[in-house]
Amino acid sequence: MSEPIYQLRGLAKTYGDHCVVDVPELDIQKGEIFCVVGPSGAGKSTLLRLLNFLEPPTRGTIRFHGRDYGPLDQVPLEHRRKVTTVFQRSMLLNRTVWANVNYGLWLRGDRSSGALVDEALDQVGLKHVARQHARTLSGGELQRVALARAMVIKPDVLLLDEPTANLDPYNVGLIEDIVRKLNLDHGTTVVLVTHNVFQAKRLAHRVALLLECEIVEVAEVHKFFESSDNPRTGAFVRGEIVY
Amino acid sequence: MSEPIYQLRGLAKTYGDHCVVDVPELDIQKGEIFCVVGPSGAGKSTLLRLLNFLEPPTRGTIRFHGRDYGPLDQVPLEHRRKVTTVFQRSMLLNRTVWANVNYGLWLRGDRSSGALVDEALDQVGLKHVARQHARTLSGGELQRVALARAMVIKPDVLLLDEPTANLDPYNVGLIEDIVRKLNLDHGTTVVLVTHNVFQAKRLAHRVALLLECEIVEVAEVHKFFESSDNPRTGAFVRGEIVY
Amino acid sequence: MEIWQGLAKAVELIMNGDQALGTIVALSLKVSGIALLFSTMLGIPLGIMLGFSRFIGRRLVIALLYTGMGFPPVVVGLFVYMLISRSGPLGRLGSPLIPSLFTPEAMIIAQTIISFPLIAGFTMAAVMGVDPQLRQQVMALGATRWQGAWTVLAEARVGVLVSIVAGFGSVISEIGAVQMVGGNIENYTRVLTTAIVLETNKGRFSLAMALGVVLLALSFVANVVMLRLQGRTLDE
Amino acid sequence: MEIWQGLAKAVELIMNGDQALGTIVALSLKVSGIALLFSTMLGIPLGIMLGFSRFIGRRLVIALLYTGMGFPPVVVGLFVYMLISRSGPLGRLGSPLIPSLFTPEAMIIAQTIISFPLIAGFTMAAVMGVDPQLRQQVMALGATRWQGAWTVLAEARVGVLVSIVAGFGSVISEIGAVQMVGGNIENYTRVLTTAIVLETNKGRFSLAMALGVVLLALSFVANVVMLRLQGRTLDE
Amino acid sequence: NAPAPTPTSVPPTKVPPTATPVPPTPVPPTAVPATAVPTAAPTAIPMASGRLLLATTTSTRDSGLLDFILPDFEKAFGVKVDVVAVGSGQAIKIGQDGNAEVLLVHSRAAEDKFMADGHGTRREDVMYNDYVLVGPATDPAGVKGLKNAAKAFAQVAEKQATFVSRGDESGTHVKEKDIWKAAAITPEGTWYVPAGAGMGAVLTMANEKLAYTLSDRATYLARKAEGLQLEILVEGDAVMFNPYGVMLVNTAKNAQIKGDLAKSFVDWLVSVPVQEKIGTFGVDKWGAPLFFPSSTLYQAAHATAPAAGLKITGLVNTPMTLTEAEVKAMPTMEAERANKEGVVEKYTGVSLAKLLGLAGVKAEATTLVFVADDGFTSEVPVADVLKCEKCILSFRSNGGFSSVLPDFSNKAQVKGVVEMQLK
Ligand SMILES: Nc1ncnc2c1ncn2[C@@H]1O[C@H](COP(=O)(O)OP(=O)(O)OP(=O)(O)O)[C@@H](O)[C@H]1O
Ligand SMILES: Nc1ncnc2c1ncn2[C@@H]1O[C@H](COP(=O)(O)OP(=O)(O)OP(=O)(O)O)[C@@H](O)[C@H]1O
Ligand SMILES: [Mg+2]
Ligand SMILES: [Mg+2]
Repeated sequence: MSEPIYQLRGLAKTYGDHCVVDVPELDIQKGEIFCVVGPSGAGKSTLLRLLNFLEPPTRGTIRFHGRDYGPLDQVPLEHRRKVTTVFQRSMLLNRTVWANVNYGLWLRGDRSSGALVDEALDQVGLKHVARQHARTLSGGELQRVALARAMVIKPDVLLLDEPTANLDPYNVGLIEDIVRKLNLDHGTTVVLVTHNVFQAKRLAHRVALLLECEIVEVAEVHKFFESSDNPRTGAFVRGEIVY
Repeated sequence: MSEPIYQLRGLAKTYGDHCVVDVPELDIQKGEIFCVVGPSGAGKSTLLRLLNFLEPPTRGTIRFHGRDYGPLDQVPLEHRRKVTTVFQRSMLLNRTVWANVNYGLWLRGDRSSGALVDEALDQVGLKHVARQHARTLSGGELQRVALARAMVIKPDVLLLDEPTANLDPYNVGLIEDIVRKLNLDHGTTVVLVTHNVFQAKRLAHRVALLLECEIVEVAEVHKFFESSDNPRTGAFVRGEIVY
Repeated sequence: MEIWQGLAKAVELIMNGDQALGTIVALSLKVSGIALLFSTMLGIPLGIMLGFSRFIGRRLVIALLYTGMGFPPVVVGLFVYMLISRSGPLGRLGSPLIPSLFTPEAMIIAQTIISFPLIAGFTMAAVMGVDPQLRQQVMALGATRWQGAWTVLAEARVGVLVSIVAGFGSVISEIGAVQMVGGNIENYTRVLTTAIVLETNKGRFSLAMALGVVLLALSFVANVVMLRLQGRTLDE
Repeated sequence: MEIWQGLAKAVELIMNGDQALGTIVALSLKVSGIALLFSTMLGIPLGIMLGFSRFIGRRLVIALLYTGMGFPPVVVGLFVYMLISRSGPLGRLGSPLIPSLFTPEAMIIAQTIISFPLIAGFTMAAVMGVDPQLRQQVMALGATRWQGAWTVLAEARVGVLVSIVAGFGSVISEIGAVQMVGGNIENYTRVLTTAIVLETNKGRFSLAMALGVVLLALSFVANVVMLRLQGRTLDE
Repeated sequence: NAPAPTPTSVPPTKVPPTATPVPPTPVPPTAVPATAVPTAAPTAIPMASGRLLLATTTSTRDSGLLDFILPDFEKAFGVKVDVVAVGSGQAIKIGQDGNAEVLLVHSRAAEDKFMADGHGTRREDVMYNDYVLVGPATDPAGVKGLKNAAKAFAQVAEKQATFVSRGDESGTHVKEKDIWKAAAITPEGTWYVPAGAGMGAVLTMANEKLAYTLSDRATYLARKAEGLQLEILVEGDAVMFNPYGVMLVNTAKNAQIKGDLAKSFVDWLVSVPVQEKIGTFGVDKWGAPLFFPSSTLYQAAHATAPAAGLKITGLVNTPMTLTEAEVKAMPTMEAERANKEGVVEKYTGVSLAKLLGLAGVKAEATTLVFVADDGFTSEVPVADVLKCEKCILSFRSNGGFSSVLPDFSNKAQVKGVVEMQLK
C-alpha cells in the first residue's frame, strides 16, 4: 500500500478548555472512502476543517504530501488546493448558480469554455437552474450545487459533510453514485461525515466513530456495522445514547 | 371533526412563470401531524412559507381561524403568532444560544424568568451550550436550538422543514419524541417536511406527496406507504426518479 | 515645529480649563449631539425602508441619498439660510417655530440635513447585508414589523454603529454650514470648527491646531465610549 | 425667490457651456477623482484587514479610524499646510516629490487624508457583515488570500459601494482643506466648493446656489453611473 | 503713527480719482524729485515665464480689483499670478512661512512688524480706501450724517442698537476697536455681536439682524450691488482710512522664492500707469473709485501737475515738488483774514514757515515769489514770511492752494499758487 494521504499525529483542537477533536493517531489512505460518524457535536465538522487546513490545530500535526503541518505552519496554496470541502451548511456566493460552480475554476485562473461547469451541473441534475440566482435555490438544490462546485476543481481529497442531508431518496442515490464514481474513476480520496448509517454502509471502505472529540473505533465497514468489538458502536447505530 | 385549521383553496405560488406551489384544495386538520414528502425543488419549503404567511400567494386563499387570506391580505399579528417554522436552513441571531431561544418570548413581551428557555434547551439536550455563542454551534446543535426556539412560544401550528436532517440516530429519536409529545400533550398541529421516509412513517397521521408543485396524493400514513393507489408514490419511496 | 506647538498648546488649554474653550466645546457637543439625534431618527428608518422594501423609485431615492452624502455643507448652509432668512419663504412667516438665523437651532437644522444621508445610506447597506432568510426567520417567530426591523438592525450593528459614527464625524467636523447659518458669534454660536477657522484666518496656526487637537480628542473619547457601550461586537 | 433664481442660473450656466465653469468642474473632478482613487487604495485594504483579522491594538486602530471620520477638513488642511509649507519639515527638503502648497497636488493629499477613514471604516463594517463561514468556504475552494479578500468584498458590495460613494461625497463637498492648501487660485486650484464660498462671500447667493446645483448635479450623475455599473446589486 | 489729518475735501466717493482725499499716513515731505520718476511701467522681462504667488486679503480679490489689473501684468511678463486671498493675518503668516512671493495687505501695524522682523525686504504704499459705518435705513441710533466716527459709535452704544463686529482681529476689526477706544467705550452686552467672520458674512448678518457694522467701502459697495439693504451712515472721518501696502517676501527664506519676478511685480504695481488704473477701478460701476492710488511714485508724478502740486525752487537746500496730497498730509492750522468787503474769513492750511523750513531756505535768499497757475507772480520778503506765525498756504475748496498772509498787503494774497521761488 502506498503512503497514506493524511497522517494525523497527536492532533487536537480545543476551544478554551473544551476539547473538540483529539486524535492521537490516524491515517487516511489514498483513494479510500473514509466515513466519520458520531453524535451531534462530536467534532466531525471540526475534523474536516482541520483536514482542509482551514483552521490550525491546537496541537499535533497533519502530514500531507510529505510535509507536517502543525499549529503554526502555513499550508502552501498548492497543497491547500488539493483538498476541498462540501460543508454541512453550504454557503453560495451571491451570484448565479453557474458562476458559483465556476468559482473554483476562476480562482485557479481557468477561463475555459465552462463545459466542465455545465457537465457538473448536469451530473447533479441541475442544468435547468444554471442561470438562476443562488439565493433562490431550494435546500436540496443548494446542496447539490455545492457538490458540483467542489467536483469541478477535481480535488485529490473531497471532504463531504452530510452531503445528502436535505435530499430525497432519488437524489441521495444520485449523489452516492457520483461519489462512488469520483472515487473509482479519479481515485479521489473521500472523507464523508454522515448520520445516515445506511449511506455509510453503502459507500464507505472504512468507518470511524467519533465520540466527544475522540475516535472510539476505526474499522472496515462490514466489521464496523456487523461485528464491532466496541459496544458503543452498536449502541450508536441503534440510536441509543452513547458517551 | 372540528373545522380544519388550514383550508387551502386554489392556492398557487409562481416565480415568473415557474410554478412552485399549486394546490387546488387541501385541508389540514387541527391537531394532526401532516407530513409532506417530495423530491428536491418540489415546492415543499415554499408551501411552508405560505402556511406561515411569510410570503403572499400568487393566487388563491388560505383559510385560517375563520378568515381567508389571499394575495393582498395582511395577516394580523395575532394570527401570525399562532404559527412558527423551523426552517430547513435555520438562521440564528448573532447572540448566545440562550438569547436565541428566548427571542420568541422576548418578541411577545414575555420577560419572565426564562425557565421555559432552560426547559426547552434541556429537552433538546443542549443545556450545556446555553451560554455559548450561536455562531460556535455544530450543525446538529444548531438545528436543535432552532427547534427549542420554536417550542418555547407554544405555537398552535408548528411547521418543521427537515428538522432532523443533520442529526445522528439518537438525536433523531429525541426530536421525534418531542414532536410527538407536543402533538399529544398540547394538541399542536405539525406540518412536517422530511426526506426520511421512516420518519414520516413513525410520526405522520397523513402524508402528502408533492411533485413539481402539485400535490399528487394525500393519504393516511399506512395507506400512503403500504398500499398507495398511486404508482408514483411507490416509486418515490423506493428512490426512483418520479415526474 | 508648529505641529508640536499646537499639541503643547492644546494640552495647556485643556489643563488650564480655559473657560472660553469650555463654552465652545459645550456648544459643539450640544449642537452636534442634537443634530446627530435628529439625523439618526430620520436616517435609520429611511435606511431600513430602502434596505428592506423594493418599491418604484427606490433607485432614484438611493441615487439622491448618495448625492446627499456629497452635499457641500456650504450649499446646505446657503439653502437653510435662504429658507429661514427674514426675506426667505419660511422666515417671512415670522413663526416662533422657525428658528432665526444665527442661532444654535439654525445650526442644528443644517447639520441634520448634512448628516442624515450618511446615516441612511450606511444603514441601508448594513441592513441589505443581513441575510433575507434571517428576516423571514424573525417574522416566522412572530415579530411585528418594528421588532423585525429592530432585530435586523441589531444583527447589522457594526454597520449601523459605523453609520452613526460617520454621522457624528460629519457634524462635529462641519464648518461651512455652521458658519453660514450660525455666524460664529462668540459665546452663542461659536463652535470648535468655526473657532478653528477664525484662528486660521488670524494666522494663529498653532492655536488653530490646538483647537483641532481638542476637537479630535473629543471625538476620540466619544468614539471610545461608543465602542465600550458597543461591547464586544467588533471582536466577534 | 433666490432658490429658483439659483436653479435657473445653474441651467443657464450649464446650457451656455460657460468656460470658467468648465475649468472649475474639470478641476473638481480631477482632484476629487484622484484623491478618491488613493483613499480607496488605502482604505479598502485597511478596512479588509480590520474586518478580517483580530490583532492586538485593533480596537485602538478602529477608534482612531472613527475619529478620523470626524477630522475637521480645515485641521487636515492646516496639518498638510504645516508639513509641506516651505518652512515645514517636508517642504524644507525642497524635493520635487513633495508637492508645493497652493497646487492641485497638495489638495489631493489633503482630500486623501480626509476620505480614507470613511472608506476604511465602512469597508470594515461591510466585510464584518459577511458570514465568516463564507470566508471559510472560499478558502476551502482554494482561494489565495487576495482572492478570498476580493470575493468577500464582492459579497459585501453594497457596503463597499456605499463606502466609496461616501468617500466621493466627502471629497467633492469638502472646502476647508482645499481652501487652506489649494488657496482657491483661479484656473488653477479653484474648485466648485471654493468657488461657492467665494460667491457667497461676495453676496452673489444665486450664483453660489447655481454652482451648488452644478455640484449636486455632478455627483448625482456620478452616482447614477455608479449605480448603473453596479448592475442589479441593489435590487437583490 | 502721526496724527490723522483732517480732510477738507468732499468724502472720497464723490471725488474723481485724481482729486484724492488725504492719504491716511502722512507722506514724508522729502518726496522723490519729479525728474527721477519713471512714469512708464517697467518693461517686461521676456523670459520670465512662471508663476508668482500673491497672498492678499479677500477685499482686493472679492472687489474685483485684482481681476481688473493683474491680466496686464501677466501679459506683459508672460507669467501667471496666483492669487491666494485670505485673512490679513493668514496672508502675513503665509509670507512668514515663505509660501508666497508678494503680500498685498492692509494691516499697517502687522506690516511694520513683518518688515522689522526681517520677513520682508521692501514695503511700498499701494493704495487706500476707507471704512464706513453702515446700518439699517431706519437708523435707530440716529447716527446718519455724523462726521465723527467715535461719536457715532458712542451713540450706537448708548441706544444699545445691535452692532455686529468682525471679531476676527482683521484690519477692519482692529480699526473698529480703535474707534471704540476713541469713544471711550468697551462694547459689551447683547447688542454687541462679535461674529468672527469675514466682511461679506458680517454684512450679511448685519443685514439680517438690522444691525450696524463697520465695513470697508469696497466690500460694502460690492455687496450693495448684490442687493444688500444696509446704508452708509457715517463716512469721511479721517480715522476711517484704510491703507494697503505691498511687501516683498525675503528671498533669503528659501530658494524657491522668485525674488526678481516679485521685485518686478512690486515695481509694476507702484508704477504710475498701474496706479492710475487702480484709481479708475469701479468708477464705471459705482460712479466712484473703490481704491485710491497712493504709491510714492504716483504721488510724485501727480505733484507735477499744475493744479495739484507745489514746487519750492530757487535758493533752497533741497528743491522739491510736493503733491497736493502730500501738502495736505502735513499738520494744518487755521488763519483769519478780512476779505475785500471787510468780512473776516477763516482759512485752513499749512504754515508757510514750516513749508519753507522743509526745503531749507538758504541764507542768501531775500525774496519769496508766489507763482500762480495762471502765471501771475507776486513777491514778498522772505524774512517777514519766516517770522509770520499766522501765514499759511491755504487749501482751496476745489483743489490747489492760496497764500493767506493776514497782515500783508492784498498783493501777497495769491490764488492758485503752484510754485514758491526763492531769490
Ligand atoms: N425567486 C425564484 N425564482 C425562480 N425560481 C425559484 C425562486 N425561488 C424558488 N425557486 C424555485 O422554486 C423551487 C421550489 O423551492 P422549494 O424551496 O420550495 O423546494 P423544496 O421542495 O423545499 O426542495 P428541497 O427539498 O430541495 O428543499 C425550486 O426549484 C427553486 O429553484
Ligand atoms: N468557538 C467555540 N467555542 C466553544 N465551543 C465550540 C466553538 N466552536 C465549536 N464549538 C463546539 O465544538 C463542538 C464540535 O462542533 P462540530 O461542528 O465539529 O460538531 P459535529 O460533530 O460536526 O456535530 P454535528 O453532527 O451536530 O454537525 C460543538 O459542541 C460546538 O458547540
Ligand atoms: Mg457538523
Ligand atoms: Mg426545502
